[in-house]
Order: sequence, then structure tokens, then C-alpha cells
Amino acid sequence: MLLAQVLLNGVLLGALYGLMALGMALVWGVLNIVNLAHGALIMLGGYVVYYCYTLLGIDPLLALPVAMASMFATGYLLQRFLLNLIVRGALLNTLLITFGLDVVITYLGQVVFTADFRTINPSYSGANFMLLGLTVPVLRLIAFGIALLLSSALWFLLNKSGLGRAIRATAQNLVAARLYGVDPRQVYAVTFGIGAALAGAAGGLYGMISHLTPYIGSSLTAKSFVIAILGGLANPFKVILGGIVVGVAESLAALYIGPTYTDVVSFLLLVVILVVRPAHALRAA
Amino acid sequence: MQRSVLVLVIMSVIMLAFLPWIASDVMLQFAINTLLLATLAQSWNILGGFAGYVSFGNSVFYGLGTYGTAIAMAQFGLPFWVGLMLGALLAVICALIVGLPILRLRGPYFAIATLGLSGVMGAIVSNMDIAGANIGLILPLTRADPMFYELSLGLLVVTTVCVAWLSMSRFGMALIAIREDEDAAGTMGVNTTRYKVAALVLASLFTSIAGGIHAYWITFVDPASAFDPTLNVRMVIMAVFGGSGTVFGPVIGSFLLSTIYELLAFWISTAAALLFGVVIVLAVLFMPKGIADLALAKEPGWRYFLRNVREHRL
Amino acid sequence: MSRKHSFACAIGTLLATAGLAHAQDVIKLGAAVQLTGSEANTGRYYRDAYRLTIDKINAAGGVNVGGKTYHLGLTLLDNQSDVNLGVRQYVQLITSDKVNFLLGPFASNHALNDSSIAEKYQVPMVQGGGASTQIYSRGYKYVFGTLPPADDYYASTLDMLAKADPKPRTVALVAADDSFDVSVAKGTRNHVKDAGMTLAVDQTYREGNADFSTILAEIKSKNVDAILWSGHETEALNFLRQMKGLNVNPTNYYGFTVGVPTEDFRKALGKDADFAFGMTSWLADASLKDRWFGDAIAFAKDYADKYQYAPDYHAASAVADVETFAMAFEQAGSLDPKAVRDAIAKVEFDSVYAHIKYGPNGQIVLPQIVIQIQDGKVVPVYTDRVLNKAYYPIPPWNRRP
Amino acid sequence: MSATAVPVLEGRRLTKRFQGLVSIDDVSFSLAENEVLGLIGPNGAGKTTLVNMISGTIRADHGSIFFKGQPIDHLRPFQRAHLGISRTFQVMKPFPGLSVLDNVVVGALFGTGGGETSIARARESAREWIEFTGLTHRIGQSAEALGGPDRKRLEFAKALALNPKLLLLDEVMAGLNLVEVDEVVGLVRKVRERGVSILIIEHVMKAIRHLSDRVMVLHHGEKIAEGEPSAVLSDPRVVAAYLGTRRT
Repeated sequence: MLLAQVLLNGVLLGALYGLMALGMALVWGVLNIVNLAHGALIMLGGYVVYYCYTLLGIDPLLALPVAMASMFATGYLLQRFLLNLIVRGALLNTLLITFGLDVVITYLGQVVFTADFRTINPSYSGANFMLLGLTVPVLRLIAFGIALLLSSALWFLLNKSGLGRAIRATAQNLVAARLYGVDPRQVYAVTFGIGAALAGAAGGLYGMISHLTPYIGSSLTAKSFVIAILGGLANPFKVILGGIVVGVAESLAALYIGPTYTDVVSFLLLVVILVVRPAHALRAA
Repeated sequence: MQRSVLVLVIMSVIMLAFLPWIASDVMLQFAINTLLLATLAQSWNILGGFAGYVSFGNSVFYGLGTYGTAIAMAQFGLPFWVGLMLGALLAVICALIVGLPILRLRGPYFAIATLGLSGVMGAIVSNMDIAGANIGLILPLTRADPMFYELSLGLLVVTTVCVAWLSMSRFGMALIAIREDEDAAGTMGVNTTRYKVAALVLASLFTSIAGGIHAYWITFVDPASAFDPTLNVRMVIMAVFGGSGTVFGPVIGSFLLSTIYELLAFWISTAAALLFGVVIVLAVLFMPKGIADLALAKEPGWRYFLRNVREHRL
Repeated sequence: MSRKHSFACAIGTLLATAGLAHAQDVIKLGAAVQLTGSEANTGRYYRDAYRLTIDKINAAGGVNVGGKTYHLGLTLLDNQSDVNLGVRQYVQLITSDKVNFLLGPFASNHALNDSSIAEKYQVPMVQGGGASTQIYSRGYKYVFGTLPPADDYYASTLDMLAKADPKPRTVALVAADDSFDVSVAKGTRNHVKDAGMTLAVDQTYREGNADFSTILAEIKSKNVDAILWSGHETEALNFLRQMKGLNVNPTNYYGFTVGVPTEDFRKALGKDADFAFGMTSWLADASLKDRWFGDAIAFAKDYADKYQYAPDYHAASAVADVETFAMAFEQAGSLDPKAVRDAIAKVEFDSVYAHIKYGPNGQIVLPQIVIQIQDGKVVPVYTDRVLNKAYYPIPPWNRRP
Repeated sequence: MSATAVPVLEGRRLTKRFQGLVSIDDVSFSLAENEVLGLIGPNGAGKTTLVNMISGTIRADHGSIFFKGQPIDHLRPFQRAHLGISRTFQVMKPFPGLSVLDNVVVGALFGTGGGETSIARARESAREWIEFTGLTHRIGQSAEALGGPDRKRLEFAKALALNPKLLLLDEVMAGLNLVEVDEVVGLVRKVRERGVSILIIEHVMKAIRHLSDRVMVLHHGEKIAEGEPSAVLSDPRVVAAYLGTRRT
């Protein structure tokens, strides 16, 4: 029973992890940018939802689209006017510039939002129900559902729409995409915007389930990083699955080895997969 | 290397060696910190700059160096230099064990795998009683900042001389070939694995000694500060800011960035972090190859900056 | 002289002139505190309490040292929540800003490192931000502290629980893995045993952890009577929210080392914060008399009026630090660091914070006051005697109003 | 054909599949001391795969490769280079950030027998090879800056700097004009005169006819013909293979 409960917790939380990584994987796969500011974007999204809820009284779940829209705009502008300028540089340079962005966003976050911690605490935040003897927290279940919903939406967008074709063409061959009349600057900016929008949704849910401070970004970046690798960069569902694998692995590690080892286990998992099956990881790139 | 550069470098080292006699205590503190950071950036440069393997795991070697020294001194009452050697030994062994599997990975995958290392090592050390577990270890207090300064300076000089030798040697040529194209290097007879591991071991050696000096100087070691992943980010930024894969780039980069950060922290205290971030963003935009490349550029400043943007934008 | 100190000196002067109105007959206190960065949230208590207390003492005419009257001055630097920067700033305070005595930063890891600078230069430091036992286990002579030892944080709580009806039999202990919380956990294990209870769950989690679902599932499966929790504020917040989400109900009690006394915590949790037990080394109470503020109530009012938020034990402890110096100056009758140091070791007085007297290792001994959130308010319930009635046992989540 | 001596290179029943598709199917061949073997076939016939197998960047699924009578299947690419096997790449792989000189120096430093130990001597020999391939006027430039024909020369110089016993040339003449092709043909002849055995992949039939002692033809991974150049090139199956799939 304990094991079943722990597994359930791991799966529900893992899907949210997956949602966090989704935007990072998209940007990485298409633009070849490992966005170290991804966690900072998640943080911003969380605060958008927080202020929608506390200042405007919008239900946090209904505020998620607001967060997604505003983060889309933020991401679009960032890529269009800053990151597009260095996108053909070395990988290390894109790492560094997004790290610099992370520092800047975090600092501005501290000025605007203050260092105080916040939570998004709607009336149903602690609700739960029993199912087959297991306690199911409603909010985490909702987050799980939204993660699946958004990954499906992303899958359809990438595979069934004109925009998706343009994105995939750009990811594969920049020159060819240009020949087909796609403006890569536009496609890159839109793609980064979508990545940021997904981060915004993840941030809102994270604020409801956990807490917000301007400093949560870097640890969420690290987690997204691991999951993006595990899940590969191509298929949104695999990213969610990667998140669930990490969530379950962490939960099991906490149960059987001890909660201090959760980070170690997820990173060991990563290293083992990288070393044992490099082809899996490399194919995704 | 040109003779005039060599003379200039030797002169500055000699002048730096006399700093403890003229500098204030604050300056000295700042200088020790900067020299140690420069050593870390320079060590990172061996594998990261020359062989193109971007490691985020060098802080593991730093941590092992600090713990080697701390365990030897705090737990066994051994002298400082024995501690340094113990730390270096631990780091080198770790580099050998970890290097073989991990150096098979390329590009971002190598970077990520190394990123995990410091977390793993931190967690392991937090559970070892001999290392003081989570509580950390306290080293004897020494009022000898000039000694720490000279040690740090000496270490930086040795590391830089080693890198300078590297840049002119067969070993360095192998690393550069690996950076430029690893497969081609292999078919041209470069034993890529051996050189990569050797580079990692060399980096781990210098990094761990820097850690050992820092441990004794600061007199306290705990897992969070010893295996701090942001330290590694700083190494990379400083090396790249100065110019990775060059002999003096990482040193100049560390000196400049440390000074900028320190001045910002003093003058406009609260906005220092913000400006630091902005400096990084601007540096990557306008001089992605670092100060070293800027210094060698033929065209006037603004044209150099614009050329870089033009080359890398979409 | 002017060359060798060039930039550090220029900066020092800048700060000194900004911080001090009059340059003569001033005793300069110095501190590097978290004004920005991840710990700024708590660092502000120290900044504001230091300033308020110094203003108060100066307004009352300053201190009399060997027949001469001095005002107190403060040089305050921002360590940006960076330990290494903080260490350098303390050296700067001593050597180029020429402060006479040192006040502390917030948090044990900062205090641990910064205090070694005080010892190195033999400048007395009184700090109210670090409670870790290690700070005082090094045999240092120049470091004093006003936070009580970590080992005993749960002593008064377990005292209360042992006398409570029904008495908890099985206990879950959950602690973060940083040095302070590991010390708390170590001490608590002994206290649990002495109270005749059994540890059914004993888990350590990684600092900064945000997901407690596995630990909570284990606690739930063991059906424990009480949860003793030790860690940091945001983690306490997550723990409590996830307790509700997973419907975890210990039979009698759950309590936290941090969070419960602070307003932010209660605001973030709303009604869910109710019934949670906690502890504090300080509450604004009229019984705490003070030479400069009158009593703790008056202090709390002054503080809240000036800074628009309520003080907590961090602030009160910072007040005691400044007052310790004021008392010690007068008793020593000199500003010689060694003489002041000896005076601090002997000083004994009442303050808004507590009755101050330093033990031989430099640390104060002070029982924690057990508190509980009742209808959104913090109510002290127990120290060595019952202060107010506690809601005990804590009702399960689904049977709350 | 010199069947008496041990062949420099011998492949026995080599097979390689990529994700189910057969790239090399049960191919055997041998190359005698100081011989030039031409390897032709339409695009996708598996020629480059065969060269990759010989130089060690990929491994055969079945079959073995022998160098001077010793199996080398277990050796990594650098070890094969130390034995004296050197190659050029069809998709040229100069070290882009290095000068022409340094590109060639790498070959001299790590080539046959482990390479030159002194940087100075390696530079000396690199200069000779650069002169040999006619690149001296470009010696200080970065490899990135070179145009097509000069890149081919650099590729050639790098391979030669290893001081090989066996040289694998993968389409070194593609994209060159007639004058340049003649130049390279001359170079290959000169290399051969130094006693090097050569396996050459080429689409320029004139060059193959002039250079090769024997020609081997691959089609869909299978060997469909082998023998005297003139005989093989007029073999109807070869012509069909080429006309059928080339120039699409």
C-alpha cells in the first residue's frame, strides 16, 4: 500500500516535472539552445498566476492561459531581439548568454516581487479523495491532466499544422527551410515563445503545488535539463514520460535509500543512460 | 611566445609577489580569492578550452581537494602539505575513475553528465562521518594571509606555465585536434581517450590544490560550499570571458571579472548581481571569443563587435 | 598610505560618511548582512533592528565609557547572501573601514565563516543570526551569540508533550540535512527518548527539497502520534501543504522549528496554518523589560511603526546584540577589544529579547517558547509551564471548521 | 597480381548493416604491396562504408580485415593509423580553427609508428608535404578560409603526413576541373613511387583508368566485378549499374 501510494505520488508529480521540461526540450531540439533561463521563465509564469489570483481574483487554473499568453510574448521578444543574435554561435556561448539572462531575470524578479515566498492557495488546494485505498490529491491530479493536455496540444501543433511543419523543417535544415519561404527568425521566435508559454503554465501549477520565490529558477532548470535528456527532444509525450520516470525514481529513492539521495538518484539515472545508451541521447539531438 | 610578452609576464609576476607588503588586508583577501579563481579557470581551460570538453564537474575536484586537506588536518592532525597531497590524490583517482566512462560522451551530453557529478559527490560526503557528514569540518585558524597569497600565486603560475607548455607541445596539439574534430583526430593517429583523460587528470590536480588552499585559508569546510555547482559556472564564465583555449585568457578573464564584480559589490551594492548578468550577456553578444581574441583583432573596436554579431546572428 | 589602500579606502570612506552623521566620539559597529539575494527576506530583520537600536541608544544620550560619552555608529554592508563575499567584507570592516566592534550576519553558515574573521583579528563579535553548535565548539574567544543552541530546540515541546493528555507514543522526526537542522535532529532524538516515546520515522531530507510526498506517505502508513519537523521556512510551507493534500493526520501533534512565528508563513497558508505548533525564542511580551525600549511590547510597536512589518525573534535577538555592546562598553570603561571582550563574557542584563548572560562557550541559554497558530494568530502555549490553552490534539484536516 | 607475397590489406567476407539495410554484403578483396586498387560504384554502393571499416571508424558485423597478414578488427582508428593506414574523407574534415600548417602537423605528430615526438621535426615534415601537394602559398592561412581545390590538397597533405604504408583516398578529385585532376593524378603517382599501397575511390573514370592496377566494383553493397581496369569498365553489368542509378 505504501509502495502504491509512493508510486502514485511519483507519477503525478513526474508529469508536472515533464511539463516543466517540455518547453526546454522544444527550444533545445529546434533552436539548439540549452536555455539555462528556462527555470526563470517558469518562475515568471508562476508570479503571473499569483498576481492574477491575489490582485484580480481570477481562479488560478483560469489564469494559466493568461500566464501562457504573457510568457509567449516574453519569450517571443527575447528570442527575436536578443537570442536570434547569437543563435549561430558555439553551444557554450548560448549556455553563457542564457545563464546571464537567468541572473538578470532573477534579480529583476527580486526587485519586483520581493524576496518573500508566495504560494497560490485556492480553496481546493488541499482537496483530496480516496481511490482504491490511496489518497489522491486533487491539485496534483489536475496538474497531471494539464501536462497531458498540453503535451498533446504540442504534439498536434508540431505534427498536424502548417506552423509545426515550418518548425520541424527549420529544426532539420535552416537553408532548406529558407528556400521553402519560411522566415527562420520568425519561426525561432515563435518556437521560443511556445517554450516560454509552456514554462508559464508549469510555473502556475508549480506555484499552486509548491511555493514561489524569485530564486526557484535554477533548481527547476536543472531538473528540466535532466528530463529533456531522458525524454529526448523530439516527442512531447516522451518528455512527459521522462518526467514521470524521474518523479517515480525520486520517490522510490526517497522511500528505499533515503530522501537525501533523491537528487543523486535522478542524476545517476541520467549519467547511466548517457553512458550506457549514448545512441538514444544522441539521436535526439 | 614573443619575448616581450614573456618579459612583461615575468615582471608582473615578480611585482605581484610583493603585493602582501603593500596591499591592505582587504586587497589581500580579494587577491587570494581572485588568484584561486584564476587557477580554477585556468585548470578548466585545459580540458574545456583546449580539448573543447565543457565540464561542469570540476567543482568535484575542488571539493575533494578541500576535503582531503580538511580531513588530514582536522581529523588526523597532519600538516597542511600532507593534506594538499591527500586532496590531490583523491581528485586524481576520481578523475581517472569518472573520466573513462564520461569522456565517451560528446558535446552537451558530457556537460550534463559532469553537472550531475558535484551533486552526487556532495551527497556522498554528507553521509561520511570522517568528512564531518553534513556538519562539516573545522580547520585550525592561521593568521597568515601572506602565506596563502604566495601559495595561491605560486599555484596560478605553475598552472599557467603548464598550460603554456601544453599549448606548444604534442599533448596540446592532440587536445586541439580533438576539439576541432575528434573523429578526424582519431583516424590521424591521436589516441583520443588517453589525451582526454590525461587532460582531465591534470585539471583535477590543479583544481584540487586550489581547493586545499582555500579550505585552510577559510578554516571551515562543509558539503554545500565544497561542492558548490555555481563555482563551476564561474570558472567557465571567467575562462570564456578571457578567451578559452588561450594561455592567458582565463587568467585575464578571472582578474577582470573578479574586479568588476567586486567593484560593483562595493559601489552599487544591491544591483551588482544584475550588472554582472548584463556584463555576461553583452560579452557573449559582442566578444564571444573572449578578451584574448579582442586583443588580437585588427579592426577598430565597434567594427569588431559588429562583425561578431553579424557572424552569429540568424 | 593613500596608495596602498586606494580603492578599498575610498569605498570605506564613502560608506562611513553615508552611515555616520558625526565622525567624532563615535564607536563604530560593523556588519555585513544579507540585504539582497536569497536570504534577504530574513536579513532585513538584522538591518532594521541594528539601526533601530542604535538610534534608540543614541537618542538616549549614547553610552558612557570611562566618563566620556560616545554615540554608536553603524557601517552596514550587503553580503548579497554570498558567504565568500561576506567574509571579505568583514575583513574590510575591520581593516579599512576601521570599525571597532562587529555585529553578525544572518544564518549559521554565514556566522560560522564570518566569526572566524572576528577571531582572526581579535575583534569581539556578538551575533544573533547563527545558532549552530559548531560556531561555539571551536574554542573561539571573541565570538558571542544570542540564539540558543540547536540541540535543545524541541526540549520544551517534548516537555509539554510528555505531560499532555493523550501523550504521544510514536513520533516522526523529519529534518533537513544542513548543519543546523542536523544538530536539532541529533538533540531531539535524545529528548524523544528521555520523554519515553519511540521514533517511528526518522528521515533526513536534502536542503531545498520541495516534495515531501514520500516521507508523508511513510508517516501516514506508520500512523504516528506526533510529527517533529526541522528545516527552513519554504520547506515547512511545502510540508504543511502536502500534509493536507495527502490527508496526513498525526493523532496528536505536528510542529515546526521555523515558519510558525512569521507573518509571511501564516499569510501564505491562510486557514491551513491553524493549529500548527512551532517555537520561538522570543515573543513581544510586557514581562521583558528593557533599559532603552521600556519593554518588548513598546519595542515591537516602535519597530512596526518604523518599518511597516512586525519584528520576530531574529530582530529581538539583533537588539540584544547591540545592547550587549552598549552594556559591555560601560562596564569595561574602555574600548580596548580585549577589555570589551572580557566585559561581554561577564555582562548580565534584561533586554527586550531575554535575560542576557553568555555561557563559557559564548552562547546564550534560552528555553524555546512553544507557540501555536490559533485562528490566524500566534499564541504562546508553553515554556516550562503552561502559558495559554493549546488546541490539543490537533483535529484532522477533514474535521476542521 | 602478386599472389606470392602477403597482401598489405585483405578483407574477408565483410558484411555491414545499418538498421536492417545491408550496406556491405559479403565482400572480400585484397591489395598487394605497392598496388593501386580502384574502387568504383554508383552512389550508395557502400564504397565509403568499406573505407570506414578499414580505417576503423565503424566495425564490420561479419568478416575480418587483415593488415600485412595480421587481423586488425579489434584495433581502434588511432591504432590503425599507427600501423600505417591513412585516409582522406569524402566530406572533407580539416580542423577548421587551425592553420594549414598545423592541420598537417597533427598528421606528422601522431602518424605511423606513433608519429614524430618533436614538434620541430613534425613541422619540418609537414612543410615538405605541403610543398609536395602545392599548398605552400597557403601555409599560414586558416583551413576554414581555403577554397574547394585547396581543401582537397590539404586533405591529401594531412593523410600523407602520417607517412602511411596504405593510403585510402575517398573521392579526392570530386569537383576538380580537368587540369586539377591531372595534377592530383600526378601526385598519386608520385606517392605510389614512394612505395605506398593505395585504395582509391573515384568517380572520375579517366583517373581510375590511368592510376589503377586493378579495379573493384561495388553495387548495392555487393562486389559485382573485379579485374583489369579496361576489362572491368567495359563489363556490361558495370555499365548497367552506372547508367541505371547514376545521374538521377
